Amino acid sequence: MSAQSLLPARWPVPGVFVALVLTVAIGGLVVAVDGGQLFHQATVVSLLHVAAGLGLVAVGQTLVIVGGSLDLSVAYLISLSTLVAAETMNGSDGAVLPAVGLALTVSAGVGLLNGLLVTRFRINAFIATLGVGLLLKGYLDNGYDGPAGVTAPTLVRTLGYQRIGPVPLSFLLLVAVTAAAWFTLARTRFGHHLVAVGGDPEVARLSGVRNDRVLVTAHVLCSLCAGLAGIYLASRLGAGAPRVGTEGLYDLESIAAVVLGGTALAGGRGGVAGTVGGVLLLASIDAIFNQLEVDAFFKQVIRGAVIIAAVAVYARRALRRGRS
Amino acid sequence: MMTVQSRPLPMRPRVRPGGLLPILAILGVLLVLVAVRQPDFFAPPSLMSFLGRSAPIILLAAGQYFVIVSGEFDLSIGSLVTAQAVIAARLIDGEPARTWPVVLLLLGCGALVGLVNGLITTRLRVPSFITTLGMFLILVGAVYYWSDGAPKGALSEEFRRFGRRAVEDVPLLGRIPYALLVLLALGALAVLVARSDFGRTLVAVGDNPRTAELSGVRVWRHRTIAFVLSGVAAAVAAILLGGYSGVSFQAGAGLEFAAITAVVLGGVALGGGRGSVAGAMLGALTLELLLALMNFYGVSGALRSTVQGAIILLAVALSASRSPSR
Amino acid sequence: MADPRPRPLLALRGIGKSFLGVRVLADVDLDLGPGEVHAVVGENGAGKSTLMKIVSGGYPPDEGSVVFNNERRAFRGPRDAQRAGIGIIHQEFNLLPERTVAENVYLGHEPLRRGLVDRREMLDRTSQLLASVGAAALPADARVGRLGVAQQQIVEIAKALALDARLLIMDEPTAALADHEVALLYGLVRRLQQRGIGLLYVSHRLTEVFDLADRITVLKDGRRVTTVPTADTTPDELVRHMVGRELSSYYPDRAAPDDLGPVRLTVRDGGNRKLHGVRLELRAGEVLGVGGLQGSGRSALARALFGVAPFSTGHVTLDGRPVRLRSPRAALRAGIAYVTEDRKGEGIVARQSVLDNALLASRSMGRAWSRRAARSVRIRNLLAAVDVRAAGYDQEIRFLSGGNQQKVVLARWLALNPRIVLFDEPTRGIDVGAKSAIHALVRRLARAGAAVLMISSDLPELLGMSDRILVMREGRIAGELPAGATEEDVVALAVGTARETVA
Amino acid sequence: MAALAAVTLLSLAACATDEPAASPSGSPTASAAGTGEQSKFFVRADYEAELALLDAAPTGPADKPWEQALNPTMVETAKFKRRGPHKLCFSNAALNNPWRQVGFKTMQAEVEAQRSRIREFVHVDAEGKDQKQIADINDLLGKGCDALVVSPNTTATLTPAVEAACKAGLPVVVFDRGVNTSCPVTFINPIGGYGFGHVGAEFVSQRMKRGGKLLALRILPGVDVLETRWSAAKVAFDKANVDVVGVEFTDGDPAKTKKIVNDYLQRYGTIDGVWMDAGAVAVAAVEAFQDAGRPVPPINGEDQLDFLRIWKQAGLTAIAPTYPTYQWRTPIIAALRILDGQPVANPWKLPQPTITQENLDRYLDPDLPPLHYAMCGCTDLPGYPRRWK
Repeated sequence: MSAQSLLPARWPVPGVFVALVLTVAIGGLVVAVDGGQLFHQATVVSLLHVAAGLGLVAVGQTLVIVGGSLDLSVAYLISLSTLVAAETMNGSDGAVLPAVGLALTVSAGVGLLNGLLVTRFRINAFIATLGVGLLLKGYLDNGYDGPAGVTAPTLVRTLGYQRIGPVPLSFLLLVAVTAAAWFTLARTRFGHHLVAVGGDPEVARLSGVRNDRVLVTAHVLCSLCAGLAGIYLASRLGAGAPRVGTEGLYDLESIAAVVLGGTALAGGRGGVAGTVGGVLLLASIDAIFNQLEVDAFFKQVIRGAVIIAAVAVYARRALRRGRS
Repeated sequence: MMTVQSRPLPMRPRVRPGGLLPILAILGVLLVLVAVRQPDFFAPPSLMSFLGRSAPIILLAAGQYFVIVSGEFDLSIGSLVTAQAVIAARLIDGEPARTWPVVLLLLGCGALVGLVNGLITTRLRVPSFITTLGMFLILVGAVYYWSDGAPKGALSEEFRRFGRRAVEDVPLLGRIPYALLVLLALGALAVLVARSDFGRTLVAVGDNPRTAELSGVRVWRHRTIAFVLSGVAAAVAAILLGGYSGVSFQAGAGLEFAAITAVVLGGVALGGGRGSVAGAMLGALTLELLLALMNFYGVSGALRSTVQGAIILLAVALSASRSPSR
Repeated sequence: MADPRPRPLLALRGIGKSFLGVRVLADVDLDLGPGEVHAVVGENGAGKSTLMKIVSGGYPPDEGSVVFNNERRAFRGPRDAQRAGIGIIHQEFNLLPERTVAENVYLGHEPLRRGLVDRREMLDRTSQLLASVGAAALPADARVGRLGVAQQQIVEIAKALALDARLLIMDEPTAALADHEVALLYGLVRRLQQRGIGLLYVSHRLTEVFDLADRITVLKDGRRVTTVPTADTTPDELVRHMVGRELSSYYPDRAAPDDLGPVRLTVRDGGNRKLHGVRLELRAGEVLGVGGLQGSGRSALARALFGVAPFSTGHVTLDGRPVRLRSPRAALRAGIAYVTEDRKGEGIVARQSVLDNALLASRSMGRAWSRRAARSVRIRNLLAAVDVRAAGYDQEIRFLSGGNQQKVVLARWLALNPRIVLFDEPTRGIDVGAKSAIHALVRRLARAGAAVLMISSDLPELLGMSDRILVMREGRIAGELPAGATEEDVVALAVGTARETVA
Repeated sequence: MAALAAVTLLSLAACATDEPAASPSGSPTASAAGTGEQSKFFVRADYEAELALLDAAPTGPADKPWEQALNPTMVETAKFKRRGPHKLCFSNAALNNPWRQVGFKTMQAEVEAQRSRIREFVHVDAEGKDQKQIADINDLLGKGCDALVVSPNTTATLTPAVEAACKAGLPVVVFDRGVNTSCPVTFINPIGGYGFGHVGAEFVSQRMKRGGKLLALRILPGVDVLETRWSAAKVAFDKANVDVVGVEFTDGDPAKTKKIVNDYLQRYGTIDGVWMDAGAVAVAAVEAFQDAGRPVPPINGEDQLDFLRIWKQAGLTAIAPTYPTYQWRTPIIAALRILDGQPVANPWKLPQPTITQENLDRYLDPDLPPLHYAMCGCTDLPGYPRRWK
């Protein structure tokens, strides 16, 4: 697993990769017995596409969660970003750059708003981002009857559908974003400060970290990731879609992926590599159940149980480590 | 606040963080706005029916209060309400005789889900956000799975009475919805529980679990009980809501966020340790009044979430800015 | 007052500060030269911490000026002050348990190379720093959460040193240190002095102040009472300045032989992960002191007796009957109360009222529908009896001074009529005036027939208060000393240079 | 302070809407009746075509509306001819509402009825996610399906995926919602949203008190099927000069519906007509009038049994346009015909019957659950009625 080499050497391999390998192995076996094929190219491509969308959001979500915050507005922001991008492009290849720029700018603006509400106005992140989500929802509901805009054909062809072997371009984008986020956390002052703010805001503040600025930046980065996910979805769908974020449950699923990846919900511990593992795990479960034609509702039950169980395992580990 | 008043304070009157003043002020303004637009809202029959229909969310907020003040979250209540309504319809299937057994069963189910949430959170040390998020997925998935994606059966008229009917011909007030009676009884009970030793120590648990543990509080037990209370509140809300509007998969959708928002509006601190159950219930009432107000003022359906979001952010920001820095 | 040094490193003039209309500092002047150790002493609530926060950029002053390095400064935050060369070591650990030593030491000013954090450089420099404070064995890439308390303190000091500070503020730096570590700190302070670093030293321990400081400033009620060269004053005089009256006797009388009751608690062969073969007897009416170095098992003993980290082996009897103390609740039921060392983390419930804090144990241990009115009256009487000073009993406890918080905690336990009370550093971080009040309360408790076990790092307190002293070392009871023992006796047992006197 | 801000916000928001009651009806624009701006989804040509289809006579067996077609144009399918039994694959947008559940069960029953000809039936549920459905279709292409049936989650966004499927060479049948491409062999759906919205709106506006107040209850904004229904209704209301006092979204939540109706009753004193874009909360709306002790005004619902029952029981003045669930049978039939090389209609427009006072009794099936859709055309299928219970 390439993500593994990204881990700082002193941390153990997050359990999520073990779980991922086991899931894929057992799932592949069961699917094979069932007469199917999990590692069929089409299946793998589909899996990686699903992972790319959720992954981009979840990597951003990791940054705010590591910083001790949370973003529940991402689902609406993703929809908004698809619309901004697709409407600006309106089918013209020439408008790709301005469209991407505008979508990311709008996203950064929403992130800034989230960040300021959390830091300057001292609103709990849960409520603040929920409120911002409602603001965006109102805007989307009021302004859009349905899909709008047309994504530039080049973007659809490349980011939306291009792949190298079984690996879609979008997944490579996710890998690149993940690597950048990992690098940011491990090798920049901002990253060190973010982990510190999440670990103990008071300690960070007294050590001279500008907590507010760090958290606002994290929120902006998270929103940028959501915006990027929106641009990807716009390329995938060929248009802007006002409900794609909420239908995809990107808010809760991204948080689930983050905690599956071993990041502490309270902040201060974790990383993006684990998150990608979490995303792949969720996508694999999806793919396996798809192959077995398991009822979608039953799948949801399993998913809920897996999330709880995984975090329980992490909690046990943390407890043991705390005792040692 | 519910602390027993000690000797009068020599200092200027303080707006205590977590006190009822801010939420009362907001509620007051909304009432004035209603009065300006729709004076007959305050006529007894319409006021009674408004209070009756607000009962479920107020009770959910009361249940959520106990969980939040102890430092946890319950994101599963919305799905629990849906699940309960669907289960009730399928089990009763129009048979009046099954009403009471099913009501008892629902209360039991609510308590059981709360117990599971509580035990996973306290004993397995899974953050409650995750526990109840997982429970949310499990409940929604399970109830859809069990009912093949569409609710089946029907609620009996006896069952629906609690949420839909009223005591008629009451002097002065006209009619009092059963839901309002349930609300008054359980609301009073919630205040009593919050003021009891359990309720007071629960706040201490939310504030500082270590100290509470070392003072002989069984922290895990308190928190688990809080989840059970929330589960039972969800069961009652499901009975009232199912009665009010019949069975549907939408019965509980989004109620967890509504309840948490209401609790926060009511001055309860997320993360625990501060706030009152009365505030939480008033917060829910405010939220319901806001929705009615938007109906009265004809705020466009699509814009409502924006108005709601902005008002919540403003209210919370202003009350947060008043509390002293740590 | 004439300034003895031509160019002070720090000059405070007319500093004033108010919170919510309450004046906490007024017209405070202070000078500090390079290489000088300037101690700031005063009761809790005298304004020391606020003054230190103003110097280190935690708060802006309402009035007055801060001149640092001949430049008038208005710091916008701790970071600003750090950049200017002012470092601060806090009383409580300011470390991230999930991060490495190096990451903690360089938090906020990580060394960069081409804009990125230079991990190697960070580790190297951290190792050098640790070596320079005599802790070369501490690995720079260890996770801080795995370190012991004393090691964490060293990281804390290294963290302040890493700032290249020209002025270092130490707020009760020895509070968590064992005695041999205190000696290490003394050496460090001297070394810093030689480098020309100015030190502001806040401490309640007058011994340290007299050992280290060149000058001493006394604060009282937010005002400066006096600034004197150390050589020109005595501890008694300082205390007089601090409290405004002379304390004739620091400690109440010890128990007379007939005050002692029957044996209340015995432990035989008590052991767990941190304790080995503990054997002790505790009598009604006595104050049993427990001394020893940090980490010698003193707190572990209290925690075992209170069921927080119970004994896994051995036998405990209470009034002759065997008991199993598996949880705090079980201990409380058996009549044991525990005043913890970490008041903020384990003693109080910060955002609840004084009354709620005092009622906490009664509520958790009481029956569901006990008579609340009577209980409330009783608690009020207790709070009055221990002389809690608050704007009202519904005031949030976090706004009270440390001493008053401790009294509320005491009232909480007194309400349960405990038969055994365990005190763990009962007067840490508490001002002199409140200290003697607590001492008096401890003795009163023993007189009333309770058995008291008191852990203290403050040797005069330990010697002054105890009827007997147990000294612990490496999880075992190293020996027992009678009343009237000397500091040397305790230290000798604690570090293992003396033979055990009593089995 | 917060309150002040709340006042400002509310008044601002109120201004942003087209203040319905206050504006005089003399204005020539369409929004005069309080119906707001016309939806982006409104395409006049389609609207007129659908309205014309409402009166068209279908071809095909009279007792099997799911095999009938309106004004069919046949396409050749000889190149898809294959020997059976076949493997059919179905990419489903979602199963998250009773309409889709009833429809899917009907489809499964149809598959069972044709068991001799279908070797395998693969069903993948996209759970309402565009992104997942695109992946699902892509995934199905690798599975050796003989034909692919798609019920798209969203028209515009699923187009590229469906195009990719066409390119893979297998016959594609799209139903319910369409896609913006002509590459599928056929697109099956009933007349559509304009027809639905128009029938309901015309009935209500004719039966309600002249000059009375009408409340429009919609489920969600931004769902294409629902948008077309509303836009046709809007045209009808504007033409009849109906005073539409409110257009509200219910989220399909009966509790919210009752609250809205209640508040509107209070605000306007009476509501003389109710139009709904879907039947999900029709019963809740009726109950709101009953609970307030008011007569239930002319109203439209859908063919869900709970509405039909309350209609019968309370003697409502009502109508139920349908979006028949029997259309779920047709794609299987079409796919098999295509694999036989028989020509099929494209587009395959199915008739869209309306339940009225006259034929109401025919659809009141006492055995089936309240949320069952009566227009399922499933009585002759294997497993009836147990399968739908």
